[in-house]
Amino acid sequence: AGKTATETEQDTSSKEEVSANTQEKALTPVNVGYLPSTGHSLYFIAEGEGYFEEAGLDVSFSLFSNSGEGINAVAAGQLDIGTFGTAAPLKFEEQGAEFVIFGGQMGEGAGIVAKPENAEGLKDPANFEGKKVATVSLATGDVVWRSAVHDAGLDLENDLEIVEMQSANDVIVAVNQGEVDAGVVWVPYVEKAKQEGLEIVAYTNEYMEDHVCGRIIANTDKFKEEPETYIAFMEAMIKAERFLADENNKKAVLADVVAFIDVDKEIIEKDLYDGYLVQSADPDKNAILAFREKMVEIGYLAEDKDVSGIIDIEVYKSALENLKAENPEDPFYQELEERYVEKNL
Amino acid sequence: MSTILYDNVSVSYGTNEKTALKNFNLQINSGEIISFIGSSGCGKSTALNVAAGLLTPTNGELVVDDLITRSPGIDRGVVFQNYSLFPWMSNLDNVLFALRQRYDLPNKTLQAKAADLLDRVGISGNFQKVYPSKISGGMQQRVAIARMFALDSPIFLMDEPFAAVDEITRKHLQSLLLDLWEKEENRKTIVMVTHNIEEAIYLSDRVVVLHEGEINSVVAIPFERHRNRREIENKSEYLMIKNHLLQAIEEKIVGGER
Amino acid sequence: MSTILYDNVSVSYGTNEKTALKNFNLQINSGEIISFIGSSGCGKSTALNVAAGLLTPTNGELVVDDLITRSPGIDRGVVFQNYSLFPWMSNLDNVLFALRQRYDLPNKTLQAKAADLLDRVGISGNFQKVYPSKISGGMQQRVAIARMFALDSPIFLMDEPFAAVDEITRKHLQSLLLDLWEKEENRKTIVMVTHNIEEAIYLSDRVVVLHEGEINSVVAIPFERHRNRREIENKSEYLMIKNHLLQAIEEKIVGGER
Amino acid sequence: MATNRFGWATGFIYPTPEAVISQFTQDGKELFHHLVSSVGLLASGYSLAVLFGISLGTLSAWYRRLGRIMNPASSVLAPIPPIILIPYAIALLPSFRASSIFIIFIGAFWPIFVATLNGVAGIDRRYMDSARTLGVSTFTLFRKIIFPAALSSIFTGLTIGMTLSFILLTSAEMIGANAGVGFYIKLATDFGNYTKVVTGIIFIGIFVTFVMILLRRLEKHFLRWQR
Amino acid sequence: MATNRFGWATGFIYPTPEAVISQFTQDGKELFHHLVSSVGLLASGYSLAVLFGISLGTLSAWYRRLGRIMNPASSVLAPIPPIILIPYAIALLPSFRASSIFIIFIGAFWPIFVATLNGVAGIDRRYMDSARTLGVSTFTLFRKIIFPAALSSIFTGLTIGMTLSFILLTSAEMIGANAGVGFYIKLATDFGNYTKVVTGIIFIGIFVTFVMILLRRLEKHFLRWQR
Ligand SMILES: Nc1ncnc2c1ncn2[C@@H]1O[C@H](COP(=O)(O)OP(=O)(O)OP(=O)(O)O)[C@@H](O)[C@H]1O
Ligand SMILES: Nc1ncnc2c1ncn2[C@@H]1O[C@H](COP(=O)(O)OP(=O)(O)OP(=O)(O)O)[C@@H](O)[C@H]1O
Ligand SMILES: [Mg+2]
Ligand SMILES: [Mg+2]
Repeated sequence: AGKTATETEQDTSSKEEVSANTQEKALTPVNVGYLPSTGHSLYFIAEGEGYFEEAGLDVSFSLFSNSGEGINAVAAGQLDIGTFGTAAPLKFEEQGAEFVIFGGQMGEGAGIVAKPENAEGLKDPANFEGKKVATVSLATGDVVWRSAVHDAGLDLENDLEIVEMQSANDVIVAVNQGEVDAGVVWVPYVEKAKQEGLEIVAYTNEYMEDHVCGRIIANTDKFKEEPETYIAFMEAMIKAERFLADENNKKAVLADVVAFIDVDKEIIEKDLYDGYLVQSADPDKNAILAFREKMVEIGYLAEDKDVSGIIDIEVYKSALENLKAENPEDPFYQELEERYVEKNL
Repeated sequence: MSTILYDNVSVSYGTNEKTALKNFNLQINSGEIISFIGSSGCGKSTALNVAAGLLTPTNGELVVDDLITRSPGIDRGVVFQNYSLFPWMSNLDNVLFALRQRYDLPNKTLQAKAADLLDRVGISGNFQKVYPSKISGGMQQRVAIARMFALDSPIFLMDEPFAAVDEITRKHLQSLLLDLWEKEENRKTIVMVTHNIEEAIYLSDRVVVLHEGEINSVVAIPFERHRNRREIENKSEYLMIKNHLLQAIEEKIVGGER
Repeated sequence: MSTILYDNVSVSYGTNEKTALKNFNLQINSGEIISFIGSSGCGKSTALNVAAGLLTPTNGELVVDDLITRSPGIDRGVVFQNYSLFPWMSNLDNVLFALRQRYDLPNKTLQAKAADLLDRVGISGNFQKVYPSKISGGMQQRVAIARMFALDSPIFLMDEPFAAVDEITRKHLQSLLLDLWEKEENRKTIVMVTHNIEEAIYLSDRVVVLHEGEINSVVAIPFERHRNRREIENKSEYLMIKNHLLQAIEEKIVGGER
Repeated sequence: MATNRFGWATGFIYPTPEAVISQFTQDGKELFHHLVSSVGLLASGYSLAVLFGISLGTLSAWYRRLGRIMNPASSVLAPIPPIILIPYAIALLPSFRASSIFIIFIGAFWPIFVATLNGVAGIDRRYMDSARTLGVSTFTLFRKIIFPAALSSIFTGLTIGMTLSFILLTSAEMIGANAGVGFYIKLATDFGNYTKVVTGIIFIGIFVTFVMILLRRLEKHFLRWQR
Repeated sequence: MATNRFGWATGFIYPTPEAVISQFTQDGKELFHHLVSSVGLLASGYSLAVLFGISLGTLSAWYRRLGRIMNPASSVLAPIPPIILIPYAIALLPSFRASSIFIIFIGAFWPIFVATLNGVAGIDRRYMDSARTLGVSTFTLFRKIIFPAALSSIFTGLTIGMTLSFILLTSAEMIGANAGVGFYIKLATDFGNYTKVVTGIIFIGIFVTFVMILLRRLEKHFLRWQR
């Protein structure tokens, strides 16, 4: 893979460390669950660039297509770590599922699509009144859009018709067939919708700035027992974020991602570099809490309680500190530190 | 006019298997009663099924009324060796089903006709309304006979029609068949398989003895019609014919294999 | 010792239906040959199935060897009216299956025994290896008889065992049965249903005439064993017995309904 | 919450009986409303499946040529997960409702088709011979001989098809629906509310039991000649 | 893109044959790799279903008491969508692989169970009588009489169960798997790559056709006595 000169240097030095380590101690096995989404690219980059191995972890990935199943697997201890959206974990937490949120993966990246002739008229969320909209409930975009409509003063139950679909794909087909006026989809379907001649009414970050999406969750017991494993994990994730941030690494990034989700490279490129998808390892606690409030407002959650207890921001912090200690000069880590303060404290 | 001609018919059931019927030639005239007799497995049912159109000859042709025929038809009523009633229809419905194939009459009329036919073979009352599985073997066989009568075709093909009934009932059914046959102007052509030599002699114009798929001999029965059972049994030819037939069957004992 | 006692047995098939067997009392001694005769539907098969343990009496008891018995057992071999071979086993395997139930011998030995039994009833060569559906009705019946012989139980129960075979084969099978019976020190108890009065007389010690589920009469056959067919047919009692039996059946003609 | 390696950490997926009962009393009315919607869907989809399954199954067993087309076709088409067919259904059918019905239909169709085909192909040829000598018309043959003779096998297909149509209710009712027991269950699953999931399952289970009893009665009635 | 009222508006779900062929040549090797993984899963789940389906079906038909438990149980349990069982499988079974196998198993189990039960219950009593007079042991009775007599119906169940296990492949292989044809298809669905979806479907369809031909051969062999 094409790596920059500095990267390669760093690589070799840390690799030596690792091999020294492995002689004493084998790599720690970690089971990680993910959804088939370009939004989970930090995993793929960290794996592809060998950051997990550097951190002394032997990561095996398991794919899920349903958030609920993944969250259950984490709660049951079959997975150590997983990323399954934001709304679903918050909902499952309310139902009694046990896990810890300790990192971030992606944000934004969803949009409302409609036929070109309808798109313009729907720019204002208030105009959804009397419309029929297809959505997949509990998708991040679904939550953000609903709260936008709610904030615009519409009653979600009576002022418009919301119909449930099984997948983003079905939503596009339904919009295209004119069965519904608009639909809520996410990457890579936003792109797909455009190709099919639909127009983007709005990206969800236009409704809610910097909203979070995939959060990294962990099995509670394991998290408490072996914090060092999780710190190591987050180190790798932060390195991946750094690698992704450098557009020079585009080729390598695409190769890393494609190894996991075999889609058109063009789509990956658009998703990762076109700016409507945020990829950050920061847990972004404040945004999670804000997101949760929205879920309460639109009736997805019953109770406006404080879930700070299951959000861990220390592991991420330790990881960031470790990295910074290794590379005190790196401006990237400094930026992240500032971001951490802003988003979590 | 309802003639049957076996024109050099051969039948073998599989490519490897023995030929069940070999160069079988037989001309059956209209209004004639013919019996097939012979040892078990000699090809009697096979020959009858060819006439019914249920078996297509491997070689040769079946000709019915001067037409080469390879399928069954309403012109030939059949009583099978295993009765073959439809188990999901009551006995009455089995007969009714055949009647409907023949007559386009109101249901009431046909129902009465069916009941009458069953009465005649001794299946009456509640036994008409039950399923075939609820009556004895001999009773089922009688329902099958009634069904054939119901179809009233010009040709009757019967495979051991009276094998499962006692001697008294058997004689009654024989008389019933002959009555029916004699009454009609256009007499039916009847081909039957039987194991009972006396029955063959009493009923038939000619008795065909089969042996390993071939015709061993054809014996014409000289007694005049309207036959009387007692009378012909006392005739001098009777015993001769009977012994001749017995010997013809006996040629090789038991299925022709030992 | 293999006695059968019908102790006031009644059987009705459904609550609404006529009683098929009414207060049936019969003591069958060990080593005796008994025939049931009677008009079609009179209850012969019902009586036999009670003895087999396949029908539980609605009233009364079946007693086999002084034990009240309500289920079938390997002590009673059965030939059914409809043969009831297993269609998924070859003819040989059908017989072999019964042999395995009786003997714990090496496969080779049993195989040879099965082949021999089939040979004896005239099913030989390739016919042993094919499925029952590939042989004629009479041949199937003979396989069923061979299967019962294979089980070699002290009691044989046979429902019209020779009905589907020609007269020659029938006689051969009758002799086979008697040979087997006479040879043994502990003679088998044999109960059979038949429509053939001559057969009943030739084979039986006593003939039981049934009528509408009841015993009409029991006729002892006075001829000494090792019987010769020709000889007994010429005896003066023979015709008397035959006529008596015929009359007993005839009392009501055709199934007892008209 | 007790944690052990058997995964009881996920205690929330095992609701207590009390919770289920209280959920049921709470949602009872709503559930009946959902049921009405589901029954309409099921009835339409299932009866279409019965119609086409039995007739195509019979014809495929009867006309060799059709069988030669249907056999490979069924091998390729039957294993397609109905969920994958959803976008095509939405695109090609005039309404969401029609798509939902189609999903139910396709699920129930294959079992009925296969069972009918096997049933007809396995009819004792003695009945066929018997019928042929009576000179019956093809229509009568199908109606009076083939159909009753294959009925036992057809009922196996009807039972399995019925089960499948219920299984697919959750998928079918996620096509632009906003009512139905499947909708209720699927939404509860997505929301991790297993008390509702179990309540819904038990509710539909009770309903299915009634339908199955009905089907078995029907079977007993039509196959009374077999006993 | 042509738009008409027949719904061809959504062009991306209708890949051209050329696209599918080129996809196939491109992914051929990968698909075979996926197939190997799927076959392992299917074989395990299906053979478990065959084992339990046939034995429980037979026993439920035979022992009335078991039947009285299994009949209502099957009414309530069978219509549960396997997808809803996934969380329970994940929580209770030791590995994702085991959960995947369970999903395949449960899908194939019910048809085999129902068909076996109906088949055994419908056995001609003459065979049973015949067997009973031969004094056979219960084990021999099951193996040599009941099983062959019900085999035609069992094969109906095996065929439908096989179809269902293929249908469930996509669900089963989305439980923490990273290979398999179902995985390939579902992933392609999630990414809206319908050229791949159709390629995968056709690929598995061809495979199913082979398996079905095998099953039919087996059926012909075991039921050769019927013809
Ligand atoms: N399974 C059944 N269900 C109801 N009734 C039956 C059943 N089997 C026989 N019957 C009735 O019981 C009576 C006696 O029948 P059974 O079979 O014993 O007669 P059978 O003497 O053997 O006659 P056949 O000589 O015709 O075989 C008949 O009236 C018959 O209709
Ligand atoms: N379906 C079949 N398949 C193969 N061979 C058969 C079939 N039916 C009959 N055969 C064979 O053809 C020959 C003639 O059989 P067929 O049934 O015509 O005899 P049959 O004279 O009617 O005997 P039975 O008096 O015993 O009924 C026999 O050797 C038999 O084994
Ligand atoms: Mg014959
Ligand atoms: Mg009888």
